Amino acid sequence: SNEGGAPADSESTLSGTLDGAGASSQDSAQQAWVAAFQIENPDVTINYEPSGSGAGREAFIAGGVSFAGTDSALSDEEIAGEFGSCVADTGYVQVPAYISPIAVIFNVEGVEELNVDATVLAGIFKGTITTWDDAAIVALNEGVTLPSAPITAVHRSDDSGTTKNFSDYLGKVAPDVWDAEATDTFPYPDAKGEAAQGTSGVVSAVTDGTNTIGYADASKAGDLGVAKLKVGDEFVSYSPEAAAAVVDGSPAVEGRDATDLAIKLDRNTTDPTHYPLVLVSYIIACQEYTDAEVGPLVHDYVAYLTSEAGQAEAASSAGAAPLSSELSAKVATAIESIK
Amino acid sequence: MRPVDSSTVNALTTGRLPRWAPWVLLGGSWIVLCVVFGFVAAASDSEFNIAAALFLGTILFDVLIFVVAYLVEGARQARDRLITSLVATAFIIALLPLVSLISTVLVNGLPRFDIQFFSESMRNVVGEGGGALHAIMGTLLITLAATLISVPIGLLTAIYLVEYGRGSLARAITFLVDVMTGIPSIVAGLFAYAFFSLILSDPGVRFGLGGSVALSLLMIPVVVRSSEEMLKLVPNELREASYALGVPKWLTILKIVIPTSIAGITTGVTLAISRVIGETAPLLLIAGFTASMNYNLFEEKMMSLPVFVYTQYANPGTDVQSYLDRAWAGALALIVIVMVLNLVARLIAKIFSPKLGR
Amino acid sequence: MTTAPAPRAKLRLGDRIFSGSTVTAGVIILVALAAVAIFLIAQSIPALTADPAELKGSPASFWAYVAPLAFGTMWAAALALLMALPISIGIALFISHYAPRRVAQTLGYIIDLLAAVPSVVFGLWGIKVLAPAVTPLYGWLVDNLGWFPLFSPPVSGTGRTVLTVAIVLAVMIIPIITAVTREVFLQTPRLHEEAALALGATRWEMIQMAVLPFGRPGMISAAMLGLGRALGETMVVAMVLSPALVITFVLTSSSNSPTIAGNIALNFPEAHGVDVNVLIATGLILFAITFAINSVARIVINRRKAFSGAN
Amino acid sequence: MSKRIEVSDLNVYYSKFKAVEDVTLTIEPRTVTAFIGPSGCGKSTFLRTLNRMHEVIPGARVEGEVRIDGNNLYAAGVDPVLVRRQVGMVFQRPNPFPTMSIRDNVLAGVKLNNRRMTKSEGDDLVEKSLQGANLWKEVKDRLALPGSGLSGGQQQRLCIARAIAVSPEVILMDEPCSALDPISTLAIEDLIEELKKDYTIVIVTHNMQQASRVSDRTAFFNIAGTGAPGKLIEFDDTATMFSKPSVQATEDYVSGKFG
Amino acid sequence: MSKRIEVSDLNVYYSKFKAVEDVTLTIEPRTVTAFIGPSGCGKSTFLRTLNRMHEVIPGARVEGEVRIDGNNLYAAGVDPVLVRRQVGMVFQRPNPFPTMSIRDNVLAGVKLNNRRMTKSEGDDLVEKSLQGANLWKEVKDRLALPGSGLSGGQQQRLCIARAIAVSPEVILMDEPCSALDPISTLAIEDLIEELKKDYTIVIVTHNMQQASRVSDRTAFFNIAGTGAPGKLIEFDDTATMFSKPSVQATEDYVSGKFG
Ligand SMILES: Nc1ncnc2c1ncn2[C@@H]1O[C@H](COP(=O)(O)OP(=O)(O)OP(=O)(O)O)[C@@H](O)[C@H]1O
Ligand SMILES: Nc1ncnc2c1ncn2[C@@H]1O[C@H](COP(=O)(O)OP(=O)(O)OP(=O)(O)O)[C@@H](O)[C@H]1O
Ligand SMILES: [Mg+2]
Ligand SMILES: [Mg+2]
Ligand SMILES: O=P([O-])([O-])[O-]
Repeated sequence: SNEGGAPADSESTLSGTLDGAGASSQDSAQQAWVAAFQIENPDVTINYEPSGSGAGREAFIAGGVSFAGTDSALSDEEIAGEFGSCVADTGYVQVPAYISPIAVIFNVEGVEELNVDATVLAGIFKGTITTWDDAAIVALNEGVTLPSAPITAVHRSDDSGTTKNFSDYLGKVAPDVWDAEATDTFPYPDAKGEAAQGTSGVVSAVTDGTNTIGYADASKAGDLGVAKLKVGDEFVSYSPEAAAAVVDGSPAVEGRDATDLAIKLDRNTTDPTHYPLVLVSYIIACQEYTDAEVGPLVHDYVAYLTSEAGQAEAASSAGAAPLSSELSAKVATAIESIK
Repeated sequence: MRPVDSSTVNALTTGRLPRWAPWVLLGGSWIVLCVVFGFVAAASDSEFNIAAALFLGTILFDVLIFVVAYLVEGARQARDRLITSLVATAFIIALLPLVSLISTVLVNGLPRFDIQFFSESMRNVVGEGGGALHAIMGTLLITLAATLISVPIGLLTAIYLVEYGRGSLARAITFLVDVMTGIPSIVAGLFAYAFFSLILSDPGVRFGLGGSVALSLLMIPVVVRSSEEMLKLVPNELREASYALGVPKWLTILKIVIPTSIAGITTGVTLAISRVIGETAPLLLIAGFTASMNYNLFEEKMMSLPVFVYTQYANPGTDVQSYLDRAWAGALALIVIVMVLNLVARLIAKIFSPKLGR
Repeated sequence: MTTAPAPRAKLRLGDRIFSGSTVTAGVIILVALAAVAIFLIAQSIPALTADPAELKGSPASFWAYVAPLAFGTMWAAALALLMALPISIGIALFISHYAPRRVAQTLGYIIDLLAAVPSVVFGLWGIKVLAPAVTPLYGWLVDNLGWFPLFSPPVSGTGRTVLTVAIVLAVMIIPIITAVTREVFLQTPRLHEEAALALGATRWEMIQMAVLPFGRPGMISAAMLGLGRALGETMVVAMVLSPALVITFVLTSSSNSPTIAGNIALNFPEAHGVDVNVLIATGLILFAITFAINSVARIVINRRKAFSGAN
Repeated sequence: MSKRIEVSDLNVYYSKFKAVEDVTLTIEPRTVTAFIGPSGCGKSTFLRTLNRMHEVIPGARVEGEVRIDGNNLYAAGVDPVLVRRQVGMVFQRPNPFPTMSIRDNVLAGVKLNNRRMTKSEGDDLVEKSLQGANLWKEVKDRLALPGSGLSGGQQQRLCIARAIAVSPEVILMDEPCSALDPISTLAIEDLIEELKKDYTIVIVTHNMQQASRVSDRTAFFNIAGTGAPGKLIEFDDTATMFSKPSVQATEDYVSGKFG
Repeated sequence: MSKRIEVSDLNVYYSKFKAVEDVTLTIEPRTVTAFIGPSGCGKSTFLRTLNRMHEVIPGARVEGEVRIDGNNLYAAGVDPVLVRRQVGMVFQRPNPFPTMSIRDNVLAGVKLNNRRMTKSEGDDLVEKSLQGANLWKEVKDRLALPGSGLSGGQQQRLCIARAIAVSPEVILMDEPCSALDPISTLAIEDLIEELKKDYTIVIVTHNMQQASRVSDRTAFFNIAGTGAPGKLIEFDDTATMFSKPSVQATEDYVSGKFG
């Protein structure tokens, strides 16, 4: 059986249970990390509950979990308060751990390749562009015959970090059309689009439907057509490198400690090696824990998952874009402060 | 005396369709519609849809039989025949989804319906492999606990209603059991969550017994109702026979009434179990989900089979297909468990039921 | 023969304990329901009193948020009932009065089998099999009957509409309604069936005269039982329906009114803060709707009591 | 109306069990014939074969012939529905349709064939049938109320009114008074006396005094023991049957030596 | 065993409805008393008040006194359970416990009251009771089989065996033969003849011949009409009741003029 059963050659001295909660976007990566980490350290059990970024941050602040995963960095008010699990007046750590490109997937009869830009995407998902042969789309796709069929635009029906980042991107790049704030909930609930539950719901709605388009974590795109996104003057398709590149190229959020690596994503980049429709998910932890046994566990676990091996694991099992070596080094320094 | 030669016309006969007529008509309608669909399919290059052909053929038959019977047998008999065929049509309509569902589950579920599926949990499994042992154990434990809560309460309440209950308390309980039957399962889950998060003051409370409590809310009214029916079926003569022997009421209930109705009660309980064992929503809220084994109902999240199916479908990793395969295998396992429970119920009813009559 | 002493009553401890425990069990049910109501209400109050701006999606008010949910819940359930009821009554009659006894039993088992299928499995089936299968049909309906308000365009490209959900719900409640109606049909007093037949009624006329009137209260409660299940069904709706926060009767479009139960399942996992209270409050409203519908049914049944078969 | 019934060599079976064996008898028009005999001897079973009502019971079947004015009830192509319109039946326990008003109960059978009956035709028929069943005076003010609100005896007369409303030619009655009190019983007995003018009546009764009061001819059935088939032992004028029956068992039975 | 029963001024009510009015009679030990009368006149109702079995029916209650050897059954503090152990009852339809074997059925009254007895004591009691009910020979080889496998008459005798196994002093029987065929009826009648040596027996019957065959004394009940209470009309030696009753209604009833 796969339960327990320490490999005889394990040298690990770590033991104990570690609870985390937060972003569901990280869930498959966390599963892979937890599995790998538990195999290395058989006496350790890690539970990561994908209860959502907001719930994760809340639980961390209340001291319910030892670390949290979140798609949105801690806000200034949250930083100003106390963290339940941390020794009073000690700092916290916030590092990017999971970078994932969001793919725009489509299933249109007779169309193999599709180019879009933020304005067109915003129009489609807001419901102002309703047919495939709309002039705005045709203009971006020379030489492609687009059907005059109605567009079925599929968005998430549940709350999700994917939606928030998608919405954030459109709001920053095409603010004229996309006039909504970025939230986990799809902002135009009465649009004519189609709603589906979870990434898998979106993918299967796009796959099984006709003349559909949707957005989903790139790793789940499968055999579906993936649209190229206009960045600068070129159309780029998503790739882990391009996703990592935009993160690298983005400035840090101002006024934060050295252990807080929150990033202000540069959605408006014009560099064609960047893919700005990307989701960055962070890990939040304490620098010093009131329960002294937890510190080393968190340290080792977070160190592992941001290490090269951990990022490779996430790339293969969750389709994530690995942190660049530059960013990795900063992260490693920040993590050293966890005791 | 031998009256009237039987060759003279019998005044009691009417026009009557021969026995084979309906069957021939039905077959004929099916063939005609299949041919029509065949032509349409050939002409428009689309797929030949046998289900639709048979369905429309049945409808054609319903019309034909009415017309033919009207002409031969008269209006009343025609109406009788029409209803007969409509009623049979209803049955066929209900069968279509069942067949489709069972075949889909079998086709998709069998690839992973293997030993590994029943001997491993999902701990440390990413992508292929793994199994649902933790979910099966969780389902069994949670359901067992729910049964242990519901059966005593439900059965005793039923006894109260049938044997003791008079007046306003009985009426109130009957009414509330009615209300309880209508509790949506998600509301039961919400209640369990609200209740335990308040008394344990833990906003993220998730544990197996909470799931059992939620399921009990759904199970109790079913147990009360079915036991009540079964207790009512015990003939009063048996109670009277027992009273007339100078046996006190409680012994009469324990030793005559319950043994006589035990088969029905057990069947009812088993059916109540199969009613709740497939519940997903309340367990999602209060029992949570996990990849690891957990034998402790009192703490930590506990996986259950329906939640397993749901999460495998809803949160797949990169290797989507192996998650889907596990979801379907879980669905198949769930159906098998419920079917086995149903069969057990029938068997119990057969074995325990008192041998009445000769 | 000596005169036996007058038999004196003992305090029968067994009787006391036994009847006491049955009463206790009944009272536990009372308490449990009271607890359900109290906890749901207590947890709902923050949602009702919160500033609407704090609520997710900033609706005009809590009630503006709930209205489409409540509508969608009833609409989907009503559609399901509309489809399931005639079919169930047909099947029940088939089993009770048409099929030969041996065959009827097997048929009963087969229908019961449907009841044994858990709702997640129906959800999977609905999304993977039914929705793709009905998509062309919806296209045809909207192309040809688009003038009819229920089928007004645009058509859903994926088949995940309220009609699909209602079909799955109908399939799910057919066995429930069938089981109850079959029982009441079987209980029609032979006395009344024979009275009809002896007057020279055909089988259908006998059913009209004796079986259906006798079974009417039973049919109503069966329908309510089925409706209750359809109102509260969660997973199928969450998995299959494409919801939008609107009120619409259209059967074939991508925008469908959400249902309360489905909405809770979709949003509860990531809900925190007052959003949890909002969801619990919608759950309370679902409970109230189910309760109201059941009560109406009970009143209908009671009003016809003088003419029912109960005497 | 009213017809001759000729039964020849009739056997009745419940699946494999032979309940009634080899009955041959002829019932004349406009007579009252009583069937008597101990419990389980097949009186009800036999009675039901006279209008094919036994077919309602799964597994029940007959061998032999029953002719009503020469027409064999069991010939091929005979419609049992038509048979039952000509041969009405009244049961042991009064069974008015509980969901119908008194008026609708009376018209229940008639409406089957003649859906478009005018209100006044209906009124006439209701009055005539209820008069015929001696019930008109008691219920004429509450025709719209449910039939189940009447007393047992009134309900039974309502059932008789319902049966005669379809103008049958024969009326079969299976212990019509056994669930009624003495007063109601008398009312029914009086009614039978009157109905006899128009109908052929066959009545099963446990009560030998009742048989001797109401019937012209009496048939005595008996069984050898549990599991044995019932047989027709003797069939004769009622007066003869009760004064000097030709078979010893009949004498023992009517004099109360057993049963 | 066997006791004198004295009933004085007894009224029985079902809720508000007075079913039996003002009955006063005395039943001597070791006699067979028959209750006769038309349907609904309250025979069963009255019989049940003799061992408080009417209390099982919701709303049923009595006014008046029933004394068994001087002890009033309805005095304050009397335990009905103890009354019923002294006054046994046999019902219209045989009702052996379907879940129990023949042996367990006989011992039911003893065992259900948690009285401990050894296997051999049990065997003795089973044999004695079944002998007493004239059933031993027929069932001694299948004591372990379910009681419901017996014929109706055997079942009824099993019920009698079950009743006498708890050694009551009075046995009440409510139409014990009405569901049985003539052969079984004879067997029960013979049995009553024997039981009379040890027990006081009260039997309700519809069958006047049966009353005259088995009973020493006969009570005739009658009712004025539906809704009126039943009354005791006459109570006398059976021979007198059937030859020269002092009340006209009795004569009418026993001679079959009504009922
Ligand atoms: N539905 C049935 N299935 C099988 N056997 C039956 C059925 N109805 C009656 N019998 C059997 O047929 C025989 C005759 O029964 P029937 O009811 O005709 O007697 P009866 O003379 O009318 O008796 P009673 O006076 O009690 O009404 C009995 O042995 C009875 O057990
Ligand atoms: N449980 C009851 N509730 C109300 N009324 C009852 C009940 N049982 C009997 N009665 C009424 O009491 C009266 C006497 O009934 P009872 O059964 O004692 O008559 P009976 O002489 O035994 O008749 P039968 O010969 O038919 O058995 C009847 O009017 C009857 O309707
Ligand atoms: Mg009979
Ligand atoms: Mg009685
Ligand atoms: O991974 P999600 O946050 O989009 O569910």
